[in-house]
Amino acid sequence: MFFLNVLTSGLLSGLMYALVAIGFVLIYKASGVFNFAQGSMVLFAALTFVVLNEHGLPFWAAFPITVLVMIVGAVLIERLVLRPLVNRSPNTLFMATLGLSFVIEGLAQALFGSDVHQLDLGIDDMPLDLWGLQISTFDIFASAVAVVLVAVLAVLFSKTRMGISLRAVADDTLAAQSIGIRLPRIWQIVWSVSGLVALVAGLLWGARQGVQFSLSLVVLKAMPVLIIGGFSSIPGAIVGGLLVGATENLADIYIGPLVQGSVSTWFAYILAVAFLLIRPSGLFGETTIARV
Amino acid sequence: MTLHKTLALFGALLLGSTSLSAAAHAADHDGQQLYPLLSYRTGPYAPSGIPQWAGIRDYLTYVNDVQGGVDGVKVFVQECETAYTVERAFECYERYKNGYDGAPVAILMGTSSGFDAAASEKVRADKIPLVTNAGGREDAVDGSVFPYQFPLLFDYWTEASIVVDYVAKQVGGYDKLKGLKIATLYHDSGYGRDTIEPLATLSKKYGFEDIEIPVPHPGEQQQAQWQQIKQQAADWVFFRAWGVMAPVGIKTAARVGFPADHIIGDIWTGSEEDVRPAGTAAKGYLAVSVFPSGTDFKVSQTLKKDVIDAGKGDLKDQSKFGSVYYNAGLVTAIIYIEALRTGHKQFGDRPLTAAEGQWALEHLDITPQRIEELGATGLLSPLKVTASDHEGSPAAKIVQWDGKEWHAKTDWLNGDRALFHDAIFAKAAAYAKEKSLPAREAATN
Amino acid sequence: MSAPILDVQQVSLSFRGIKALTDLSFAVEKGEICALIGPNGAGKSSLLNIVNGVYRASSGRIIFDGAPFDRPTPMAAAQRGIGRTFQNNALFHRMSVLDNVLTGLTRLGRCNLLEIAFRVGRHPAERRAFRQRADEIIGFLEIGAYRDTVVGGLPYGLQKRVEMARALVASPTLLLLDEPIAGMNAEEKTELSRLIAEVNRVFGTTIVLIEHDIGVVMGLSHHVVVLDYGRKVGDGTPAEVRRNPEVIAAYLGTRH
Amino acid sequence: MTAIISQAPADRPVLTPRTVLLALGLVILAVVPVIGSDYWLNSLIVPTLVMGLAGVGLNLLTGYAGLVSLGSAAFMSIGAFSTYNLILRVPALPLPVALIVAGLIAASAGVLFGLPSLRIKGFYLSASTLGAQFFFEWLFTNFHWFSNDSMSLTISAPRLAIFGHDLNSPVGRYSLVVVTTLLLLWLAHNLIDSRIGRDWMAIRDMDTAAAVAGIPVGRRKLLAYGVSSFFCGIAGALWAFCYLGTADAHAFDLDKSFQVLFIVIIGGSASILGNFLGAAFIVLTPIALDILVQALGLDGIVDHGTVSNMLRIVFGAIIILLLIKEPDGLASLIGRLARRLSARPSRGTP
Repeated sequence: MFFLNVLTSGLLSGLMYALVAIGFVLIYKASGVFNFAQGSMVLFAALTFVVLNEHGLPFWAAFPITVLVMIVGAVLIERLVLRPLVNRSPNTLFMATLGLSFVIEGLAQALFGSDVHQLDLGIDDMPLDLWGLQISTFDIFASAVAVVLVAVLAVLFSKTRMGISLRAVADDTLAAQSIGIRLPRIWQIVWSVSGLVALVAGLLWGARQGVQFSLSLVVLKAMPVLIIGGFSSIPGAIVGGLLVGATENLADIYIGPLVQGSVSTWFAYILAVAFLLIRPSGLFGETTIARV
Repeated sequence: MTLHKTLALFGALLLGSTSLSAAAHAADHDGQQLYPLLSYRTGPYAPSGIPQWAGIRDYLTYVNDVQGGVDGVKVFVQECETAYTVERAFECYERYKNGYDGAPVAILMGTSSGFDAAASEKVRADKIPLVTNAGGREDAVDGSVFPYQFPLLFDYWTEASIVVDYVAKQVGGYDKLKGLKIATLYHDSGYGRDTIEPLATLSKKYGFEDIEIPVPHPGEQQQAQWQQIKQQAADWVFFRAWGVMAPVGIKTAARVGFPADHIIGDIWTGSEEDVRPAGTAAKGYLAVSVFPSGTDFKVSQTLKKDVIDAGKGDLKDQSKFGSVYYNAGLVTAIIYIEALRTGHKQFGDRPLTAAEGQWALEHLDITPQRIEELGATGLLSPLKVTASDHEGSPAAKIVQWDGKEWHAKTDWLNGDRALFHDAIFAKAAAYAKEKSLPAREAATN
Repeated sequence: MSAPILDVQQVSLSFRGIKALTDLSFAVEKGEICALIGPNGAGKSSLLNIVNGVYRASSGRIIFDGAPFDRPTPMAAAQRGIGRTFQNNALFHRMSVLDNVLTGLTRLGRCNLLEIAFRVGRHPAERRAFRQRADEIIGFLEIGAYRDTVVGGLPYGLQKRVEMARALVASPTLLLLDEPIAGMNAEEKTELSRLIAEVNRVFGTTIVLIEHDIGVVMGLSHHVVVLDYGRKVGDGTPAEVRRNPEVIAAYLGTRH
Repeated sequence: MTAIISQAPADRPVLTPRTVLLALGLVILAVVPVIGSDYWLNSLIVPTLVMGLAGVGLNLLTGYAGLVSLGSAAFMSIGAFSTYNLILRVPALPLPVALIVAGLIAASAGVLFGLPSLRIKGFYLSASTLGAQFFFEWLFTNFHWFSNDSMSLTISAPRLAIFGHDLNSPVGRYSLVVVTTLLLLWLAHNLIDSRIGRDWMAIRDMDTAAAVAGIPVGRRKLLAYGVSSFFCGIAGALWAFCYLGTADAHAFDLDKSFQVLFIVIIGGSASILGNFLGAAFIVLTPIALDILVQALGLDGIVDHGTVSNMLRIVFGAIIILLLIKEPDGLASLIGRLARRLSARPSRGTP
């Protein structure tokens, strides 16, 4: 039973990792950018929301305003950072998002202060005992939100015009452009959507740990998730998240005591490398055949 | 075109600023005492830093503006952002160690344990006394080995014994500890691991079961660890967190059904910033407190009147006035000023040198009467430092969070420092041997 | 008659179920120029890729210089003396012509890391010898004027020569050329065909080349192998192949 | 861009901008300890040089061999902790030997964590070096043996002495850094300018073609990891003992790895000089901004928190701006400047 509880709690935290990873995947798919600033976006979104909330705006007002702010941010990022850096090496783009994370974090703290904010979504975080498994209402709520979010994204990308253009861009950027898809527009949309995902992730994480700077550190948890799942696969992000969450929790409890301490800071990466050796492009990443 | 732009950018930054800094030297701070404030107002630890700097600055403003300086000597604060990194702190240290603009450094008040640990060799070489309030390396209390380090007020070993002492009192005496389970949930770092050894000693002495569980940095997931605590049926939890680990831990404890009033937080796990985000889950939570919160102290009232209400305060968010970290800053500043006063009695009312600052610290004696005069009764415990004992008399209270504020559950507790004396001094001796340090001459009086 | 330098025996290759080569066999004699011809997608490049270990055959084997490959890898092929150029130039774009050519010699290097790092021991001599050899080949292929230019900016025709120089510099016994004169004007074609013949004559290098320009092929090669849909449809001297009805069918577009 | 590649260089003048810069650099390095204050030496020049050296290490891997690493700091920490333990536990070992052995230990760790590069490509490869980053930080924090059971888990400078000369002064440490850096730069230059360097670049530009040309791709990749980590390891030891003086595992955290990567990208990949420009930028810009704010008196007007955060924003913005405006890094900027300067006199005089 203890084992099962550890496993479940791992899976539940894995779902949270997956949420952050999805934001990554969206951006990587559409623009090939390994967006290190995703963590800062989570922080910024959650801070914006919580500060609005503290100023008396109810949830239904604060949420859309925050979304709007994230959209403006996405447009600015596309204009000021992505567009001038088009066609540059992945390393350069990665560095640019690192610089971007400084800007966003500085901005977040300059605008909203460095305080730790309490965020109460009004959902009880007390455990329910389900056949010996301890799961809280909040866990169930968070999982439901994650599932709904993924479902909405899936519909958005398979059924709408915008989603189809996005997939076209992901498959073949040049071909997509040649049939008249405007890349900057797609980027703006994708960064906006991933801003929305960041907000949802930020609210769920923030409700647990308080909205504060360390929210931006979730990016470190998302990295092995991405590597295992593949940078460009949403199902991969989810499966990767669950895998990482479960194994690192188990490793901490069962391997940790053998080596004098917790191992989860690096365990996920070693796991990721092991996975890569078997599948060099992640679990769900596309394999490419070298053509010469 | 681009060439010019980029060059201008780069050049202006590097050359411009250095030349400007040279020009700034025209301003004169002769006859003042330099207080280099190695702050961190950005990054993950900013929430714990900002109120501290305000506490320090407000008290120094009070001393300068209302009291006309320390015995007439004004304190000149130069702040330097370190972003909580050791290397930025080093640069700040190097920039100000020899004084600035005519104002010398007498005492350096440390601000982050990373820097304090790393600066050990530097301050020895530069002969600058470094004070680390409640959190330096334990073996530095041996002033014969660490003449320039002053881990004042408190240490984690004493903390461990205070926690055990408090638990013993709750269960009805030390003899009742046998068979009890005390789990320590610690931040997996040098700071967190520091209590492993003293707890092992205490466990051996009193017969309670010592369960040690690490949480990896930053500690935003603790479900597994708390489930482990539940599974092993721990009676008490000594919670040694840092940053985000604190609220997450308190919430998770509630989730697994561990009572908050059986969790005793470490001194860095007992601020408003630690419990507020945990909401109702934190009600009843206990913590070890070296820097009691509150605004009722006489000195706080004075500051409120003469500094805050006069618009000279450093706090942007007034609700932080009287918080744990604000008062920690206040205590830091009070100790600093008292050390300067001690030095002035010996050397005259003028800016002190680092050597004089070191002498002053080794003769610092803040008696209960003096504390009363300062209006800091209850805020500061009596402190007497000597050349061989660089810590003074460690003391802390146990406080409880009622959902809105902290309430003291006990008066100052001193713990069982004697129990660890030999182990700590043996460590200092081992260090002296490794570094082949010459034995220090007996303190000159 | 001596044993063939290259003996392709019943080689098949398939990608995800699609057959690229089926049961292909032919032999190349030492010292000859052998042309592989056939329509696009006939499997010619795939065959070269198998010969020098970029792909691994699904079945069948390659005997080179009297022995098969234990583990067919590009490295093993290069070590045994197989040089290669690619259809869409595979040069190192950010390096100079000389550096590109020098990479071809790397496997002949004998000095160790320390000798290189400290410029001692055998290193200075080896360095000089390599430069000299590279300059020889660069001179032979008449690209000396561009010796220190970064190849990424050179015109296509010159890049082809640089690639050939890189393949030739380590004196391979077998040289595989994938469409060496494609995309050139008539004058360039003549020039390069002359150089290829020259390489074959002067160095005695056996050459297997893929080419679409039948005129050039017939003039240049001693031996022609015709592929269509992964199968061999003709094999013989240029004159023989020219008379082969199956070849004519494949080339005139009369599909069977 | 086309300007750089399409013109074949003419016959070489005796005084190329490069040799002038080199000579100038050497003169500056020799003069600095005489005129510079301890603050300049300890807090500005030494960290710039050491970070530049770490940049060279990563550049060999990323700029030349085209392989990704996000764990340079891990290899720096291995160098630092190895040097400390070697000198502590093998007292007979002279400092230079200890540094070299520490470099070799870092190199073997580099090779180990480079093994996945034989199979994994592109950004996925960052997983293994990121793993190294977190693994070693954990290892050196959790196993007290590495810090000789020090209470604070720190390692502090061993006796810095070479052949009886005590180097434990600002000038001494500076000299040690300068001499080590120059020696390693010479080695780096030799490697780059040899068949090994060419092989790396060939692998970077097109690894399939490199294999066909007869380059042992796998071995060269591992060698790149090894050499890179060797450089990083020695840089780490210098960072810990010539700059910080005392260090713990957290002095080599992920941020430090990112800094090294910044240095390579901002300085210019596949450029040796660029690393030092990049390092100067990374080390000096935050300090310069800080001093600038103080000198302008902004410190008292705006509240301190806002100033610190603004500086963070400005620093991030400068990084993005540099990436946009200088695609080839600061090295190419200096190159252009040098060309412009050397072109000027010939235009002026008939």
